[in-house]
Amino acid sequence: MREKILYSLGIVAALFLARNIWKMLVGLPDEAFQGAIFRVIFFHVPAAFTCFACYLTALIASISYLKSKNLKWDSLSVSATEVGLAFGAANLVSGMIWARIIWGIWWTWDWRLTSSLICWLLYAGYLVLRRAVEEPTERARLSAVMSILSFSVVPFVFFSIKWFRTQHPQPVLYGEGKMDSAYRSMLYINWIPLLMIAVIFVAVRMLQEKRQREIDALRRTVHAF
Amino acid sequence: MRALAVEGVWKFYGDYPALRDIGFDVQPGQCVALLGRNGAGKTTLLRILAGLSRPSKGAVKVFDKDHLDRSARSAIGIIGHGIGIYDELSALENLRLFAGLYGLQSPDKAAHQWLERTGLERVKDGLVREFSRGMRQRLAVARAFLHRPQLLLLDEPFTALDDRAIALLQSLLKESLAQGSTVIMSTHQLREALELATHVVLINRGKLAHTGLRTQEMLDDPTYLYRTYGEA
Amino acid sequence: MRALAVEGVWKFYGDYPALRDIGFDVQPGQCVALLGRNGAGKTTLLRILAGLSRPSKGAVKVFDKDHLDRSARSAIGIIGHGIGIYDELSALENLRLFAGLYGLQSPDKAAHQWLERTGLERVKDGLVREFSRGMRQRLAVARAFLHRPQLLLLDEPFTALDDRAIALLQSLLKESLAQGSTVIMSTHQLREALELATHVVLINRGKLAHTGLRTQEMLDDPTYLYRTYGEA
Amino acid sequence: MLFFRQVATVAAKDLRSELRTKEALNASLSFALVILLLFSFAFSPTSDMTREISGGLLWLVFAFAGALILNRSFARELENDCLDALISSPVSSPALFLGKALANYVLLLGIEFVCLPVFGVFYNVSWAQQLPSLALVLVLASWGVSVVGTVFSALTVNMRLRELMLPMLVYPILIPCLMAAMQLTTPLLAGEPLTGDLFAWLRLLVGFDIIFTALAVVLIDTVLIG
Amino acid sequence: MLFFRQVATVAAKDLRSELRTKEALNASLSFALVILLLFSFAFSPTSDMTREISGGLLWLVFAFAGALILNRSFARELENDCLDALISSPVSSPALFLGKALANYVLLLGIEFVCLPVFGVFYNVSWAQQLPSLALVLVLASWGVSVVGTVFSALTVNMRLRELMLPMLVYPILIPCLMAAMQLTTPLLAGEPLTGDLFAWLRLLVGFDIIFTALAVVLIDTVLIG
Ligand code: HEM
Ligand SMILES: Nc1ncnc2c1ncn2[C@@H]1O[C@H](COP(=O)(O)OP(=O)(O)OP(=O)(O)O)[C@@H](O)[C@H]1O
Ligand SMILES: Nc1ncnc2c1ncn2[C@@H]1O[C@H](COP(=O)(O)OP(=O)(O)OP(=O)(O)O)[C@@H](O)[C@H]1O
Ligand SMILES: [Mg+2]
Ligand SMILES: [Mg+2]
Repeated sequence: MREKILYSLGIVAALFLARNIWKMLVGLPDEAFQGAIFRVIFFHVPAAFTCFACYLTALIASISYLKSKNLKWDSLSVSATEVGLAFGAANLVSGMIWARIIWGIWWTWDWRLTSSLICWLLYAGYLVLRRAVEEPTERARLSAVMSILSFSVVPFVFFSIKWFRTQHPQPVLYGEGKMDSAYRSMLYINWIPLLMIAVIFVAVRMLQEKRQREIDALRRTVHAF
Repeated sequence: MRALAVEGVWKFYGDYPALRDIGFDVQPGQCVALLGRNGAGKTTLLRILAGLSRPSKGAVKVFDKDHLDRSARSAIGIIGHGIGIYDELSALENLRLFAGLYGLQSPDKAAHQWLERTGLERVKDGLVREFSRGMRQRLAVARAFLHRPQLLLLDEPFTALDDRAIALLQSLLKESLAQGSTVIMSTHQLREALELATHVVLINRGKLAHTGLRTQEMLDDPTYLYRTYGEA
Repeated sequence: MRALAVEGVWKFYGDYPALRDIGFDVQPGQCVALLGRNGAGKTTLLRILAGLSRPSKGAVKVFDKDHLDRSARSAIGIIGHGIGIYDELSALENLRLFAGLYGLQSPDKAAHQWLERTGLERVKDGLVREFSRGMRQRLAVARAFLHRPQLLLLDEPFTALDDRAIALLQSLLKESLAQGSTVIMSTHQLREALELATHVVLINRGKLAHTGLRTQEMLDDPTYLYRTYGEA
Repeated sequence: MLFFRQVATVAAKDLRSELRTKEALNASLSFALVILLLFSFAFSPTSDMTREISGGLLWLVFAFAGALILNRSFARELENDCLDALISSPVSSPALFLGKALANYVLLLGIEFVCLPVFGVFYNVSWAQQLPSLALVLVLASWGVSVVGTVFSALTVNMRLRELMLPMLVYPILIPCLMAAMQLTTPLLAGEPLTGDLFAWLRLLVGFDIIFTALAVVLIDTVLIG
Repeated sequence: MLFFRQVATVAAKDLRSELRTKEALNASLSFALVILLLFSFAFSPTSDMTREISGGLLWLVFAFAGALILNRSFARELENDCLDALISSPVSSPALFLGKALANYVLLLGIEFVCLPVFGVFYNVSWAQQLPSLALVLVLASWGVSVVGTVFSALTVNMRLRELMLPMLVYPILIPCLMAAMQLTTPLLAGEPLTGDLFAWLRLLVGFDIIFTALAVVLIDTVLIG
């Protein structure tokens, strides 16, 4: 039942995304300065926001785990972090492609870019840390702490363009950057399917985690004399 | 007042329950032998009692206070697998350190007193690193008894000790039992443990299998317990 | 041919002689209990016999070959404090690895055979990390017996094992003794050791204090040995 | 009151056992020298370039050498199960943590004050021109490093790959702190005073210290008692 | 023949247990990324400067990340006293050593081949212009690092400050090797072919490899059997 709902949601999200892409390619004109590549922004920015949303979810789940000691929160935390990493990677890669075309280089040690990368590495570290702890409860506890500590970098990513002079465009959504309203609404609208996809992934990963726990418990009983 | 009250304690490692609804009381002055086969959950239980680990469910009360409470902790003395003593400090420094941490009135006096009682007075300024195994074990005992704990938790204290070291430990334990302390010890060396114990708690795969007085039958044949209350 | 010949072995840690002129012979088929108080030098001696450490003076011969010789090593099986098994590999992979290192003709067959004999056949593909203590101990035994060693060296094999695990180990040892292997084991659990032993070697602060047959007196009262040959 | 006495006792114990053997201290000092050397090979710095990167270089060395000290901090307690003895005593986890962080802090500062003159000699930098400001930066940034490092030392102490985990996890979190320290140190080493722009970095350092000290004190109990 | 089979068995075991968990691999990869990041802050490389120091930067990263792998090499055997089981088996010490060195070598090369493209992207270096020569340098220098690192891993495995001792001892010895690798890598990354002067460095690398492999094989028995 749950799987069916997830799959149908997935189909809806995919259709929505297809519609958006169609609109983007056909409905919207090229941007004046950057040309066709500008359309990357419709993925670049929503991916970043989705990624932050995932990290926030992981933070909340981690705190909840420490409060309730219920391993469900732990699975939510890993799942959200993994999906967040995927969207973080999407943001980084789309940004890099964009940078290659607009700036002519793949990467520059600009604060926004760098802090995004740090953040990505930290959460990747979270996953590495999880592998180093055998026992599930201890793993959940320690990685919850790690998740809480990691989140402290997220505001840094967010505000880095405010605090430092950067090459990265200024935020258009809340800051000094400017953007045509047609582009802007496209940005928002494209965020919806991405967020849906993230939610579906998280749900699927949580199911997997649950199965994995069940399998582990079974295997333990087999392996215990 | 009960020295120790274990109330419906569960401990999960992941989904695997290492302790399942353990509950028993210990009155002051009792000496409890905590028995069970490999992997029964003895160490897990003792670590919870010592406040080194939190139960997943249930509560542990030490002299009617929560076991993680500061005053409960000052009433507890532990000897685990490791000796809990710093190799780079001298015997005296080690004891003074723990006396300080336990907030004793006169750390120095307590330290010297226990050095004397364990026969380490003459090497008190020697670094622990240079001590032999027997001396280290004595120091561990001194550390555990230093603050006159009312509840002693010992995890396999006789393991890998020779006859003399066992005799020393047994005599110290007897003495502090006589002074009204409570002792809980896990072990596989049934003979040594049962000689001392007044009560027995048997755990079987995380479940309480038997709790009661130590009887003569057990002394005569240590495997009696496993045969009667354990699994085939 | 002697299974083992220890000739005037000394071992110094710095200036401290942990072993002083130890010398004794062991004939094939004997089961020797290596006894001594804490710090007597049992582990030091066993490590030298196993080729893990070189004597400072003296020589050790295993079946008339130097103990560091390759063919001497293939004749030896050891069980130390650790199990000597890799946590990240499966039970089968572990045994196959050691079978390979020992140059057995058919590593796979030997591995399977010993998995079966120790009752681990059904979990052969499980990672050792997930095994319980009893199962790990079995695997360690399988590893040590895999290449049919003629000389088994065991350092405190009964420590921290429960009654069932001890029984298993004892039965395996008995069997391999019956097949003509030689066993040398150190232990503080005199009762378990003396039941099995045919001979006794007692070390006292690095010096050989007694070597000879195990007698009935020792069985009746394990402390007899220390009282008779040990120091006050 | 008791709390601070306990903090002091723990810190004194750590410092005493470290100063008795001086093992970690010696090792990380010589490690620091070795990487100073490695860097000078790797970048064969001209005086111009050195001027530009001196702060970065110095803090990299501190970060690498510091990780070794921090790694030891809780690992030191494992040897004889001393950590169990400490936790089962009536010392609260925050007191234990702050004591250890304090000891690490002192050791770290010690290493830094030895490395500075050496660095000055190797790279021909007259580092003492702005000593008070430089000291301020060292004091603030080292506290950040100690606090974060000590938390992670506690977090990783029972892990299988402790010595690998600590640096991997700790450096990314430290980057804001190290970055600020680098940015501040470079001009200070060049003899320029602290001015306008640099105060922003100083604020970042202070903020970092406060936030992570608070987070650490809140979380440490969870980390230590499973 | 038996010798080589044993070497292969030992190497296969190490690789298998590492690849099963990928712990050390993951950790040292992300550590490599983190220090790439740290360096970029510390030196905020302009494109000119990057060109000059790229070789140095890269080899520093390899050296630091490699130390983590090497540290694990013998430490991995400690967990269940596996080292005793290995040594008491009829495998000769040199075979054991070469097997482990080989496994480390493969892991190290793996890390290097992942780091290179990342480095290229981050520092905007087109590194693939002289691929065969670059591969040659990597192959030669990494063998030197593996051999020396594995010896020291064995030497320090039973020390109290293992994780501290290894880097402290190993880097100074590795300096000739790293130096040569750096000097060779910088021009190769810039797209210049190997010419006259550089062959001297290449010879140094080969000499280093041969000498230390020989020394290691001769000395390892003493190191392992006390
Ligand atoms: C690898 C490189 C890049 C990374 C990691 C990156 C990261 C981010 C992140 C995290 C955000 C969303 C957060 C926020 O809006 O505050 C963002 C937004 C944005 N990025 Fe990037 N970016 C990269 C490259 C680029 C490039 C090359 C461009 C264009 C030349 C660009 C243009 C934008 C724009 C216009 C926004 C929207 C800002 C807003 O509306 O708030 N980014 N980027
Ligand atoms: N850190 C851990 N992670 C996972 N499982 C654990 C952990 N510690 C203990 N267990 C499991 O909990 C159970 C109880 O273990 P415990 O160590 O308490 O047994 P014990 O009675 O002390 O055994 P022994 O007599 O062998 O010391 C065992 O099945 C063990 O595998
Ligand atoms: N690595 C070492 N460095 C210095 N001294 C050592 C070392 N190993 C052992 N010793 C010393 O050598 C002597 C013999 O130690 P050994 O471990 O062999 O005793 P043992 O008979 O096995 O004792 P136990 O019954 O406690 O295991 C002891 O005095 C010990 O302190
Ligand atoms: Mg136990
Ligand atoms: Mg011994």
